[in-house]
Amino acid sequence: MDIKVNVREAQGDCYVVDLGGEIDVYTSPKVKDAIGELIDRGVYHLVINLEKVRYIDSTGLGVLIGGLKRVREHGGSVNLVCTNPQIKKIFDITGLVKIFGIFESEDAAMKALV
Amino acid sequence: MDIKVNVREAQGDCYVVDLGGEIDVYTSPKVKDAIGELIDRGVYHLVINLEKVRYIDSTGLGVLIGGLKRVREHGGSVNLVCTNPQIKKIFDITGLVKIFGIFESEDAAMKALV
Amino acid sequence: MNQPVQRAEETDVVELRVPCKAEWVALARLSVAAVASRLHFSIDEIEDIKLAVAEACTNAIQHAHGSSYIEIRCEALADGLRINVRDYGRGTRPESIRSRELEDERVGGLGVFLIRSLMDDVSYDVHPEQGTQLVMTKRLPV
Amino acid sequence: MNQPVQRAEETDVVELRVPCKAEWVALARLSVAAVASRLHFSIDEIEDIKLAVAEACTNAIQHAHGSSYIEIRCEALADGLRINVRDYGRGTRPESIRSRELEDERVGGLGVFLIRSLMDDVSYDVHPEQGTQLVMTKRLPV
Ligand SMILES: Nc1ncnc2c1ncn2[C@@H]1O[C@H](COP(=O)(O)OP(=O)(O)O)[C@@H](O)[C@H]1O
Ligand SMILES: Nc1ncnc2c1ncn2[C@@H]1O[C@H](COP(=O)(O)OP(=O)(O)O)[C@@H](O)[C@H]1O
Repeated sequence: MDIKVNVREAQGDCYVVDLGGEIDVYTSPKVKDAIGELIDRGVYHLVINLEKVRYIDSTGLGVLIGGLKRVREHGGSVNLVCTNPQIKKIFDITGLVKIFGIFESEDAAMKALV
Repeated sequence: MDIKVNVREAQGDCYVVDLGGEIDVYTSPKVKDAIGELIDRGVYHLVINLEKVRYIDSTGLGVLIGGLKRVREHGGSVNLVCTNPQIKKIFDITGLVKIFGIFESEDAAMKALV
Repeated sequence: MNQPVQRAEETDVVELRVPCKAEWVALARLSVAAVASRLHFSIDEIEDIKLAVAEACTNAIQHAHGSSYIEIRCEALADGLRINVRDYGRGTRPESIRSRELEDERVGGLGVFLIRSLMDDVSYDVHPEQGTQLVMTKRLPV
Repeated sequence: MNQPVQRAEETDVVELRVPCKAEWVALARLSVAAVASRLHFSIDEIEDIKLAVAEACTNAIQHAHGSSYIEIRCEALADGLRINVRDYGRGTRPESIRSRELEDERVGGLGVFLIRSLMDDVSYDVHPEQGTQLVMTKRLPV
């Protein structure tokens, strides 16, 4: 399964989810579980780092949108780190740039969060 | 066409053919032409560098064997540079290790030639 | 895929049949990307094609209940690549297949929108009992 | 590839049909490698499988005169991968298909030898008028 998911604590009550590989209908449940678990634990401020993601499709986008909706209910937020132009393009054409904070670096995503 | 062929002159009357990419039924004619041209010009001492070759099949092997046969008619020889274990394995199981000089470095292949 | 295509004008056709299961979408994506690369599409265009094919397969997996296979047919055109994705599932009503409104922040509903955005001609042929057929074309830049 | 395979015991089957032309062998290789990778073969085993499939396709292209297509069927077994490569060319006499003697320094004649060396079970089914069918299996290490 060509997906890597790693969750790590950063400053404050903020967590970073590192994703890598390909996020599709087969692999996205693993991403969904990792994000869901964090939220269940009461983590509502998330940075999701997509720098190592080579591919994402609508099931992956759906998982990110689902996560965002859940944290928003608790006044939380999700910021994305995304540098791959093809993946940025997908956030562009789907209009998701307007609902996610999308940043060039983890630092920037983190600063914008808190 | 995922093949790279580059011919360069080395010391003496010896030439190096650098191959890269995948050598198969589609790409091997280009390799055959390059080697054939050299031999037509009277070059009978060849080093063929396979270090950048990711894949070779029987059509590629056939081109190498064909080249060897032609230069041998003129007292020439072909030495190969090959470091990729999968490709070495193919020379092993086909017994071609016995008819080609196969070397770990271009230097070694060159020295053995002259 | 059911009858060999052998025409006078020789267009190259590649056909792939994979199980209608999530774990085979990556294969479909990769194979179609290799076809597109063979036809000299750019890396960006290949990514568009991969995504469109993946969305089509994902819909077959998620909505075409009862389909065992997904069939993907790639036809090399003089000016592009025509891709046919079909399943043999229950199908849907034609009016269900539409791009969502972007304002609508739903979790789903992006697949058809992406397919229509990334490909040049897109048409669906929906048979409630015989499954869904999607034909989409990506043109090579002139 | 002509009739959908739907059996009680659900083995995953992937089928690919490519034009019987040299430029499509790379696609066949890549797709079968992706299937093998999905089935958790090692990198070395995947290289063996790629080469065997390429040799089979190359033979169809070079010897199966009159075949428009090559069909490749990959069947996931509990303990490996069974691959069926068939063409619809003129075929040959069964006795022509044999591994060469290694002492014999000919330019050709390595394809069948490599297939037999790299795969675990190899059998040819040759019909002079209906083409050639090769079935080969690679077993997963126990
Ligand atoms: N192959 C298919 N079989 C049946 N229904 C389909 C198929 N493809 C698309 N649809 C229908 O089109 C709708 C829109 O698809 P899409 O935009 O991908 O969003 P989603 O899959 O998230 O609902 C689906 O909800 C489904 O009703
Ligand atoms: N698909 C095929 N159709 C017809 N003949 C075939 C086919 N595959 C193999 N053969 C026969 O088997 C022989 C041995 O093949 P191979 O070992 O690959 O060597 P080569 O192709 O260099 O002759 C071929 O020369 C050919 O006569």
